[in-house]
Order: sequence, then C-alpha cells, then structure tokens
Amino acid sequence: MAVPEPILRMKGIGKQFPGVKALDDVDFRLLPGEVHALMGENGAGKSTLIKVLTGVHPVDTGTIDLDGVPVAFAGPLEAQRAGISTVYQEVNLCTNLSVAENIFIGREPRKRGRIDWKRMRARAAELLARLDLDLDVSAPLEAYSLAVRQMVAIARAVDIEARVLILDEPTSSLDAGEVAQLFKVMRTLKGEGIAILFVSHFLDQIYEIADRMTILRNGRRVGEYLVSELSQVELVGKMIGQELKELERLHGEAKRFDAPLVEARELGRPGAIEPFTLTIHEGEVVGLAGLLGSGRTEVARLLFGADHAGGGEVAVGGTPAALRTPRAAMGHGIAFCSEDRKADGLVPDLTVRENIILALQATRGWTRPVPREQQDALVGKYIKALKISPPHPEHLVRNLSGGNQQKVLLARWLILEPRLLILDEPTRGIDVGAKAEIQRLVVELSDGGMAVLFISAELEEVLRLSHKVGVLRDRRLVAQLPNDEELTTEVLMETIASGGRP
Amino acid sequence: SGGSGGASGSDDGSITMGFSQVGAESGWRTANTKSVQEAAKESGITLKFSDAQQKQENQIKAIRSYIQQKVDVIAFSPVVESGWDTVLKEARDAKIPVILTDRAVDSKDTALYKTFLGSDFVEEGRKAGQWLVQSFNNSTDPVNIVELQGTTGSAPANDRKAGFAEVIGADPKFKVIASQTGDFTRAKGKEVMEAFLKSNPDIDVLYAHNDDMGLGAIEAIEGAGKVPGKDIKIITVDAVKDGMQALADGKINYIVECSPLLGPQLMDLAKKVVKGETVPARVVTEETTFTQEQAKTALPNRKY
Amino acid sequence: MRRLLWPLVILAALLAVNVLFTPGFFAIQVREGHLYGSLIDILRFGAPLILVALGMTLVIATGGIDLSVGSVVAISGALACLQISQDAGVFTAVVLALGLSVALGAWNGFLVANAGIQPIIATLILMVAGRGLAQLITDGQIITVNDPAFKLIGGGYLLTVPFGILLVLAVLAVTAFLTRRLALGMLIEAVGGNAEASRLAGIRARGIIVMVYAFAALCAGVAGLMISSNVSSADGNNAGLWIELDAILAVVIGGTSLAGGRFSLAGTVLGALIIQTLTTTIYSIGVPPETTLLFKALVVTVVCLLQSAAFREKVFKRRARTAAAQEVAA
Amino acid sequence: MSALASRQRYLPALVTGCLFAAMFVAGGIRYEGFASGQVILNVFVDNAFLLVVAVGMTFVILTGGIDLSVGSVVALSTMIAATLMSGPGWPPYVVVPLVLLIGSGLGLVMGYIIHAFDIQPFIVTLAGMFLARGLCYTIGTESVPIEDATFTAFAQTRIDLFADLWISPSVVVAVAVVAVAAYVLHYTRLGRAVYATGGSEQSALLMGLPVGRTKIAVYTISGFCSALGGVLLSFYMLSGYGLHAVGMELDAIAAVVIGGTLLTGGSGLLFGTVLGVLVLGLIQTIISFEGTLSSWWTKIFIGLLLFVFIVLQRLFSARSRR
Ligand SMILES: Nc1ncnc2c1ncn2[C@@H]1O[C@H](COP(=O)(O)OP(=O)(O)OP(=O)(O)O)[C@@H](O)[C@H]1O
Ligand SMILES: Nc1ncnc2c1ncn2[C@@H]1O[C@H](COP(=O)(O)OP(=O)(O)OP(=O)(O)O)[C@@H](O)[C@H]1O
Ligand SMILES: [Mg+2]
Ligand SMILES: [Mg+2]
Repeated sequence: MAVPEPILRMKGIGKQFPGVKALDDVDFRLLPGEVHALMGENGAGKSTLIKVLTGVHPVDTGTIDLDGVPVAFAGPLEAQRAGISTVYQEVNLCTNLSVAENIFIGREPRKRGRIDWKRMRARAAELLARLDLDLDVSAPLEAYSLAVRQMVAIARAVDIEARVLILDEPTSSLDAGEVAQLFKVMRTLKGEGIAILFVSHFLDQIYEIADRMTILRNGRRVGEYLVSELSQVELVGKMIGQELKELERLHGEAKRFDAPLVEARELGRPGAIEPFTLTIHEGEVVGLAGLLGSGRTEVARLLFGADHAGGGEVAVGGTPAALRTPRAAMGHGIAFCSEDRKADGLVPDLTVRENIILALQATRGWTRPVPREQQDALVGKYIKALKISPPHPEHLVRNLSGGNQQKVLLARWLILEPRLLILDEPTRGIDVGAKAEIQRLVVELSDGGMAVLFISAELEEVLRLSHKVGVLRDRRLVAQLPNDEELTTEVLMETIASGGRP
Repeated sequence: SGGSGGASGSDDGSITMGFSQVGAESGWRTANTKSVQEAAKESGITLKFSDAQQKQENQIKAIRSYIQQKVDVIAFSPVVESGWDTVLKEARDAKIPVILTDRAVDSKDTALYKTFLGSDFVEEGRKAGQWLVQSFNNSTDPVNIVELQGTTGSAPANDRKAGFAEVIGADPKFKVIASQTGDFTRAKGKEVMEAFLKSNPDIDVLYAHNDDMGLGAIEAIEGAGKVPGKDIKIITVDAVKDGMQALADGKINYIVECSPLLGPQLMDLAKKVVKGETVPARVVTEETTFTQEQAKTALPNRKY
Repeated sequence: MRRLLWPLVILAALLAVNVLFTPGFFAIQVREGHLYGSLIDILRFGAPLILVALGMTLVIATGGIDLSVGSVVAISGALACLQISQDAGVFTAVVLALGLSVALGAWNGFLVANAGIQPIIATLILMVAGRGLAQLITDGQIITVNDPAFKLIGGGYLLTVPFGILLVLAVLAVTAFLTRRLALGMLIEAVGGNAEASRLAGIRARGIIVMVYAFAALCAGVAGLMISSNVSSADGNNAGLWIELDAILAVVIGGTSLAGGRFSLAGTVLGALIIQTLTTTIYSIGVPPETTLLFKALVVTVVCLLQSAAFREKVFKRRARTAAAQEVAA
Repeated sequence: MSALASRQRYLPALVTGCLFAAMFVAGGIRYEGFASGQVILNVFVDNAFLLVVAVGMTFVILTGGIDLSVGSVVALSTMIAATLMSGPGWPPYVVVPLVLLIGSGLGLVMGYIIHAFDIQPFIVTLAGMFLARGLCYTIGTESVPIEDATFTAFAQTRIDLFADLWISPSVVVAVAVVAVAAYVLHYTRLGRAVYATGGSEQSALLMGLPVGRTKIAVYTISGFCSALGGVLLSFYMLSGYGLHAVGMELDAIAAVVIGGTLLTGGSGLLFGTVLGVLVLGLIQTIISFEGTLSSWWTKIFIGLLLFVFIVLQRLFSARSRR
C-alpha cells in the first residue's frame, strides 16, 4: 500500500525547558485519513510535541511542514486558522461561560453582524446530541463535572472545520459509553480524510481506534509502527524500556470485614445526591461505578466535608462525626484526592515538594512546620515510588506533565497515612507502568488496614481493586455488590443500565 | 423652615443657608468650617453643610441639591476658580442668592453671585516677599531662598508663589534655588527640607506656603544642626496656633496671616443678602502680618 | 536571587543619578551623635512605606488587596497623639493605637473571609470611613505633642542609628521568620495560588486571611506611629494619604503578582526603597513639581519594562540580531 | 435549569437593583423633597461622566485587568479641551474628536505594553496615571475656563422631559454609551472574548481566541471612555484643570465592583455597573440631603452606607442561591 503524502511533517524537533530537555530531535508525520497515536510514559514529551506544533511554545530546533510548506505558528489561533483543531490535555475551557459559548466562542454564528444566540444554542444542543450528551447549553460550564467538560471540549474541536484534529488524552475521565461515542465520531471524521492525532494511556483504546503510532521515550522518538504490527507487550516494552507483568485481579481470597470505619446513614445533598447509606470497613476497598455525572464525585465530597450535607449522619469508628469542613474530615483520618487536579487539586505556582507536604502541613497548622529533613525524606520517597519525573522536588508543579502532576497530588494524600483514603480518578492520565504501581500501592495499603474509596471510570480497574462495588445512577446509590467471581464488567454495566432493578 | 429643607424660610423670617465646603484637608480648613458652623448657630441661621472632599464636581452637586432643597442663600468656597457658570445660572434662575467665601471665581458675569468674602492669596505672597526685601535691604550679598509649595495646582499654592515671585523678582540678588511641593503637610515639609539641606549647603531663607510645612522644615533644620530663624530665616503663611508659638519662640521670623474665621462676617452678609440689601461686591477679611514681637503679644488670645 | 536582579539594578542606577547631582550623596557622617546623610534619609523616610508594603505583600499573596492602610496610618497616629496630649503614658498610647489598628485589620479580614466580600470593596469601606474616624479623633486639627519617648519611634536614634530603621529591621525579621521559617508563608501562597485546592487540602484559609489583614493593619499602625512621631504631631487629614498606592506599587515592583500566590519580602523592601529613592531624587535634582509626575511615570515605565522578561528578550534578540548583521556586513 | 442558570447570572444585579430602590424609598421617607423624579435624574446628570468612565472600566475588569489611569485621563482631556478652545480658539468639533483620539491612543499604548511585554496592568496603568496627570501640570497648573460659545451652549442645554423634569445632553450621551457597550459585550465576538479572557486567559489562548487583541482593545476602549468622560466633565464644569477627577479611578472601580462584577474577571454585567454608579450617586445625594454632617461624619456615613449596602447585597444573593 503506497503511503500518501503526509499532511504534517515535523523534522528534528528539539525543545529545551529550563532544566529539562523535553524533546530531542523528534521526527513525526501525520497522514491524511489516519488515526495516529502518540505513545509514551508520563513526561515523555507528548504534550510538548503537540504544543510546539500548534505554536503554544516556539521550537528550539527543527522544522514543521504543513502540506509541504514550512510553517511556524505564533499561537493556537494561527494553527486553528491553518486547519489544526486541538483539545489540549488539561481541559482548557472558560468555565464562566455557557456550554454553548464554550463550543462556539470565536466562531459564533452571526446574523446581521450580531451574535445569533438562539442559533448558537440550538446548534450546540445538536452537536452534543451527536455525542449522546444532554446538557443545558445555556448553563455555565462550571455547573458540570470534569468529564462533561472533556466532552464539551471534544465537541468544540470536532466541530471546527479542520484537516487535522489533535486530541491529547481526551478520554482520561470518560467512561466506556462516552468513549464509544467519541470513537464513532472519530471514525466519521477519518472517513472524511481528516488526520487525527490521538494520545491516550489506555492501550485497549489505542488498539481499537488507531492505525499507526509513534512512540516517544524521554523526549526521543523510539519509532513509528503500524498498530497491527505491534503487540501490546511489545508496545509497553518500547515505551518504558522494560517488560511489564500483566495484572491480575489483586484481591484473590475473600476477606472478612468486621470493623466498620466510616458509616454514612441517609447522607445526602438536595440537587446533588440522594440520601445514601454506605459502610466502609477497615482494610476494605470500596469501588464506585456509574456513568458520567451519576454522582460518584458527590458521594466522595460529602464524605470529606467538601460540601455541606443536606441531611443524614456519619459515624467514624462508631462515634458520630460532624464532617462540616475538609479539615474536620481530615481530623477523623479521612483524605480525599480530588479528580480535577487543576481546579481543586494542585497549587501550580508551588514546588513539587510544597504541593506534596501541603496537606500534612495543614494538619499541623502554620506554627509547626514539617522539619526540612522530614520533608525531603517523604518527598524523595514518593518521587521514587511513583516515578515522578523529572525527579526534582524544587520544580514548579505547573511545569510538570499532566500525569506527573497527578502523581504529585496522589503523593500528597498518601503521606498523610489516613484511615480512609478517597481516590477520585487517581489514575487519570497516568501511564501503564505507574498505574500498576499505584494499584499495587492501594492493595498494600488496604492490606495494612487502610480503607479506600476508589472511583474510576475504568470498570476493570474498579473490579481489580475493590472488595465491594457501589453502583450509582442518576445521583442515587442503587446497588452495593460484593466483588466475587460472578461480578464482571458485564454485570456491572448491566446494573448501571438497569438502575439496580432486576 | 425645618432642618429637612423644604419650603423657603423667608416667610417665617428664619434663614436656611446651604454651605459647600472644599473639604477637610487641613487644620486651617477645619477651623474655617467650625467658624462658619458656630456663627450660624449664634445668628440663628439654619446651616446645611456639605464637604466636597476637594472635588469640584461634588461642590456642583451640593449646590444643585441646595437649589433642589430651596434654601434661602447659598455660600461656598470654590475649589478652583473656573467652571461655575452653569450651576450659578441655575441658582440665579431659582432666585437663590450666592455668596463666595475664601476664594473667588472667574466668571465674566459678576451678577452670578452677590459678593465675595475672603482673602487674597496673591497679596499674601506679596506681603511675604515685601518683608523679605525689607529685612535684606542693606545687604548686597545674594540671598538663597528655598520654597515649600502647597499642593501642586491648588489656588493658594499658585497664588502665593506668584505674589512672592512678583515682589522679589525686582531684585536679582534674591534667588530661589529650590522649590518643591510639600503638599501643605508637616511630614512632607520635613522630608523635602531634609533633601534641600543635603543638596544645597547654603540656604539663607525658607518660604513655606503654610505654617505646617514650615513647622516640619524646622525639625529638619534642627536635625541638620542648624538654628531655624537664625541660620535660616523662615517666612510662612496662615498664623495657626503652632505657627504662632514657633514665631514667638524665634524659630519662625515672619508669618502672613490668612484667617479662617470668616463665619460671623459671612452670616452678616447672608442676612443682608436675603433681606435684599445691597452689599459690596468684594469684602476682604481683616488680616494682618506678625513679626516675632507681635506674636508674643498676640499669642495668648489666638483662637486656633 | 535572579528575580531581584533588575530591581537592584534600578535602585543602583537611581542612586548613581543622585551622585551626579549631589557629589556627597553617599557620605554618611556622625552628627550630634547620630548618623547623618542622604542614604540614611532614604531609609528613615522610607521606613513607614516599607512597613506598610510588608503587610501589603502578605495580603496580596492571598489574592487580596488592602486599600485601607492609609486610613489606618492616620487613625493610629491620631489616637496615639490624642492619648499623649491627654497625658496618658506613651506606652498606653502606643498599645491602644496598635490595638485599634489590629482590630480594624481583623474587621477587614472578617469581611473578606467570612462575609465573602471582594477585598477591594471590603477595604474601601474602611478607607473612606477610617479617614473620617481619624479626623474625628483629631477633630480635624493637627494634634501637636511634645514627648521625647514618643519622638523616639519615628524621629529618634538608638546607638546613633535612627530608631525607625531598627524597627523596620525587627518587623522584617519577624515577618521573614513567620513566613519562611514557620509554615505561614507556604500556606499563604497556597491560599493565594488556588483557594479551593487549599481548602480541600485542609488549610484554614479564613483564619489565615483574617490574620494577614490584621498584620497589614498592624504594620500600618506602626507606620502611623512613625509618621506622627517624626513630626511630633498627628494629622488625621493627610497622614498616610495615598500610601496604599505606593505600597501596592512597591509590592508589584518587588515581583509579587497581584493575582496572589508567590511573594517576595526582599523584593518588596527593594520596591519600597526604589520608590523612596525616586522621591528623594526628585527633591535633590530639583525636578520642578509640575514635571514630578512625568519623571515618576518615566521611571516606573523603565522599571516595569526592565523587569519584563518578554521585553528583555525582544530587545536583546533584536540587539543580537543587529550585531550579527553588522558582523556579516563587516 | 436554564431559567435557574440565567437567574444565577442576573442575581447580583437584581439584588443590587432592589437594594437601590429600597435605599431611594428610605431616603424619601427620611428627607422631605427627596422622593422626586428630579432627584433621580440629578443622580444621572451629576454622574454622567462617571458612568461613561465606569463603562470603560467594566470592559477592563471583565478581562481581569485594571485601569488606574482613568481619572488622570479624564483630567487631561478637560485640560486639553479647555486649553485648545481658550488659547488658540479651536472649535469644539475639532477639539472633541482630538481629545477622544488622544485618550484612545493612551489606552492603546498601555494595552500594547501590557500585552506585548506581559506586565501587570496595575503598574502599567499606574505609570499611565502619572503620565497623564503630569501632562496636565505641564500644560498648566491653573484651572482654565472654557468660554467657547457652542460648547457652553451645549453644556447648559436642558432637555425637558414631562412635568418639570429635565436632563442634560451628557445624560443622553452616557445612556447611549451604555447601550452601545451592552450591545458590544453581549452581541459581538469582541464582547464574548472579553468574558473568556477574564474567565481564563490561558484557556482563551488555547481555544484560539485573539487574547492579545482583546486586551489591547479593552484598554483602548477604557481610554476612549475616559476621554469621553473628560469631555462630559468639561460640559459639567466648563473648565479644564489638572486636579479634576482626582481619585475617580477608585470611584469607577468601586462602581463596577458594587455592581457585582468580579475583580478577578470573567463575571459581571454592564447593567450592574450602571447600578453601581447610581448607588454611589445616591449615597452622595443622601449625604447632601442629610446636610448636618461634619466633614468626618460625612466620610464615616459614606463608609457606613456602603457597608450596609454591600452586606445586604451579599446576604440576599447568598440566601437566594441556596
Ligand atoms: N512549561 C514547561 N516548563 C518546564 N518544563 C516543562 C514545561 N512543560 C513541560 N515540561 C517538561 O517537559 C517534559 C515533557 O512533558 P510533556 O507534558 O510533554 O509530557 P507528556 O508526555 O505529555 O506526559 P503526560 O503523559 O504525563 O501528559 C516533562 O518532563 C515536563 O516536566
Ligand atoms: N450528563 C450530565 N447531564 C447533566 N448534568 C450532569 C451530567 N454530568 C454531570 N452533570 C452535573 O455534574 C455534577 C457533578 O457530577 P459528579 O461529578 O458528582 O458525577 P460523577 O459521577 O463524579 O461524574 P464524573 O464521572 O463526570 O465525574 C452533577 O451534580 C451534575 O449536576
Ligand atoms: Mg501530556
Ligand atoms: Mg467525578
């Protein structure tokens, strides 16, 4: 099969950030009508390649040709004008604007020179319907959860008339249904001859949608391969430079739990989550499954006191506890690693070290600083354990790659050694190697007696880790299923779909 | 008429006056306000007072609101001279007489106000200059003068500078070697004077546009190891109590009075104007100048 | 630190300009048992500004702003002088003045943290009303006091060094200790950098915010004592007028972002010194009052351009390019 | 949900409006002659220039910036207008466009510096504030009267409405500016880009919006509005003076923020700004009707009114959001 002329060709790209060589002599090409996956560990340079391509950062060395003509975009605006539509990794939308505006801003439909709001809303609703999403398009985007925002960003990108579509980890918090919907759209676009650059850490997704892939490691190009010619094991080997053991269901033998740690009774919040009753035992991993917007995050936030509960009560270790603020919850040994690391997780201008010890310091108050040696020891330990790269504690978190930022956030809560650790999409954007590491850590911690509430859009992951799975639908906890041999992803999907009714 | 405005007071004989003050930027101004308020009380005039916080637009608003409230007479101390025609015409249309205090306005149409009561800042500057010329008339050596100006752009600063310059300009031996604004405050006066003392080793005379800056400068001069009043002669304007004390103590050499106590005169004028009597177009306040000896005798009965 | 390089260069340049006009500018003598000289003056007159700016730095780092410091300066000075003129002891007067300042600051903090009012408006209330309060205390007059102990605070000397400078050093040391040695600084930066994330990390943001505003007011209170002590009088009308603007400017020149987050105490001190040196320069080189502001505009523009990495890059690149072009031509 | 969402957006302005009405009624009960239509109209007449300036400030604040130069640019505009008309005797139809051009030009330059060199708006516009005020003094420290016949005639025109009520032409100009600005903000791409930039500059940039151009535009708009405010102020004062409009930047910022706009940008309505200006104006009116306050009690009272207003505003918007 003759390879057609590439739409896009990058040659000898180099990019140096202070202290980090993000890209080193990278070649890359994108053919029309293909889905091209860009693969690599966290911090390999995938996002940076995309950013230099679209003019967010200037390149240090190398050339970029679009249709054989050298280009150097001064910014995303120019790239967009040249027919490159991009969804960047951190969902970059304006949450103060309405959903419809976020889709159409900059190219609003107009009538006699003025913005035609009615048409804009109608078209937005139409477009979202194509992605199987039913949102109030005139509500501000901040009313919606991260996953919805991700879908809106995708909707915006696919609607822009473009010849190149770039999606940097668009699926990191989407569930299977949404992903399927996205892939449907991608296939249509591909059929129209549009070239798609796709980044994801979910190997299954890559094998489902991509035709070709380019692998990066430590800012260097490892090679370009046809997806059909490279097995998953080989791929992982090339990405991380070593073999990875396949993961099993980690909780083999059934464990008995008889020491309830956190008992929520009729806990609820009007408009957000219906009253639910849930018991989490010491050493138990409870998974939460549900569709986008089903209320998983809301459950977690209530248990952490991040939102005010509208009713119900919580007991921790058998005694009633008033979890009115996060600080109060932390006082009871509860920790919560939030889903949206950008909005309510990290402080971008602080260093890796400061971000990691932030919660620990908060529990001690400002008068008792964590001694520097202790800080260095803790931070060093988790940089190593989670493979945070670059492994410099004094780097600003804002300059880390998305996956590494997620690891920093995770480390913050792990060092607290809480009694109940709530993890909301903890592996979002994390590469396969580190993901396995984190999962192992969860198992280890729960074996040591820590309770874990685990939320993930990836059902396999939930099944692999949990002793018990809570199923949510339409902001109601509809079922709590023990995780035994009979519980499979199919059963879970069915439960979600049926709403727990037989 | 009642305190809440409303009907014109002329029918029952009592008078309501709307008075728009510049602000409360200095002790002088506050004394002026007090004098007006006390005099109003004494003479049975209902006073509506408003503070413009140094803003002309606020004064215009206040005057307009007095017109709205149908007061019997309006008095105000203009922040600046220009820009009063429109609102004064409105007052005339509403048949409310207007008295200016403290500062004049530059309207061509002098029929817009009944009278102007106040001091003449240019004349104050001249008086300061005349004393200087007189006390140095038998020497031919050059006289190095430093000047502490009031707030840049304000009428007293402009006029006191101009009047002074006019008089000393006649003799080339007088040289203003440094002139800087001290914003009419002691703190700034001290700060600027310290800098002057450093960059100009040979200062003979200090002319400060008000007492407060002069008092600040005295501290600076003492800090530099010089004797105020002797090594450096000091002339100021205003004659507030602290200034007079310093004058009596020999730290200041000459003060040109600028009296804030216009209240009684203002109330007299107001009564006449409301009755429809004719009043002179310009009433100059009774002001004088003080030497160190005069200060000692005058000090015990200074009111402010 | 590299961040402080350019402010330092600018400060040096300003000082150099002064030497051109006043040859003995750097000379420091001991006169009548105390240090005397232009540099000392800059420190002495800059002391209140440095203090206010230090407090402002922490407020700005939390993402706030405090417009009321000028009024607090006036209130503190007025209350202290009133007390002293009514024969209360200096100690009582100072304690009362500072106590009131802290209370006012806490009030600001309460409005911001608990009532959720935007900082600029919350402090605008006290800015307006506070000036009135100061005038109420002084009855609109200038209260002159004559008390050697009070004089020490802003106009006196200790071991030949102006007491004000020592006071600033002490406050600076305490602030640096609280923020950099203890964990206060990091928590402030976290709250300013991402308020929601800090809340979820368990930081008691409200307490910190109240504390920071109270601290800013305390600094302003001390500055107010200094200013009134320096001229032995309290001027409720003019003391501290517009000092909030200078203080914010000092903070910004020092490299702290008005959006909150990272802050630099050393940068703020440098910023305040630049502003004070600028003022002194204007006096000593004899810029006429009408053009003073033009001169200030020029300096501020140069300062901010030099501090901008984007500007330096553009200028340097162009220069590098023209240099290269010349080389080729030659 | 849609109704709820939009109610959320208009809530602050709504609450402010109700409080304004309540304040007016309270004034009417307390002061004789207060509850008249002309009192309200006078608030417009007396604050037309502030309204125009605040409109410009709203654009800037919506992008998350701030413009401290407005007061000085207002003063500079009055100064230039007065000097050109009284000195060389230029006609108003030459002078006014020139003044507007100069104001916009200043704004453009500041906007360019802010964008191109990535410098905090506070410091750039502060330099602009010094510059404009300094230029005033360089032109002259005295107040310059305006005596041009056309200009004076226009300034003193009264537009009679029904029943004894009247407004000045400045009010018409100000209302027109508000209308145009509201249109721009709501119905043009520039307007929406302003909100987006304020919401998140980084995101707006990555979404391919012309962030730089937007930022330059808002400062130009603010410069234009300040110059126009200056022209209106010269109608009001018939003079040019370097000390006019000292501190007006604060009034403008306060008006915008009282109107419910977030200083961090991205959220707020122009209608709120109008209310903010009216509230400040009404406070002034109440003060002058009160009439017996000493200078300091005036300030304390203003602060108090502001406080009560803000707290009630917070309370009501928070309550109804629950
Ligand atoms: N603005 C920046 N300043 C400094 N370093 C940066 C910056 N942006 C990225 N880096 C560094 O460049 C390297 C590559 O980052 P990049 O974001 O491209 O990784 P990635 O492959 O997208 O990883 P992930 O899977 O975690 O998203 C990382 O080491 C990161 O720390
Ligand atoms: N598809 C949707 N339609 C309408 N509202 C939604 C939808 N998805 C999310 N929301 C809104 O987002 C809010 C947050 O949902 P929440 O984060 O609790 O859900 P979640 O189960 O954690 O989902 P996610 O996987 O998106 O995080 C919900 O309260 C809901 O108002
Ligand atoms: Mg990435
Ligand atoms: Mg969620």
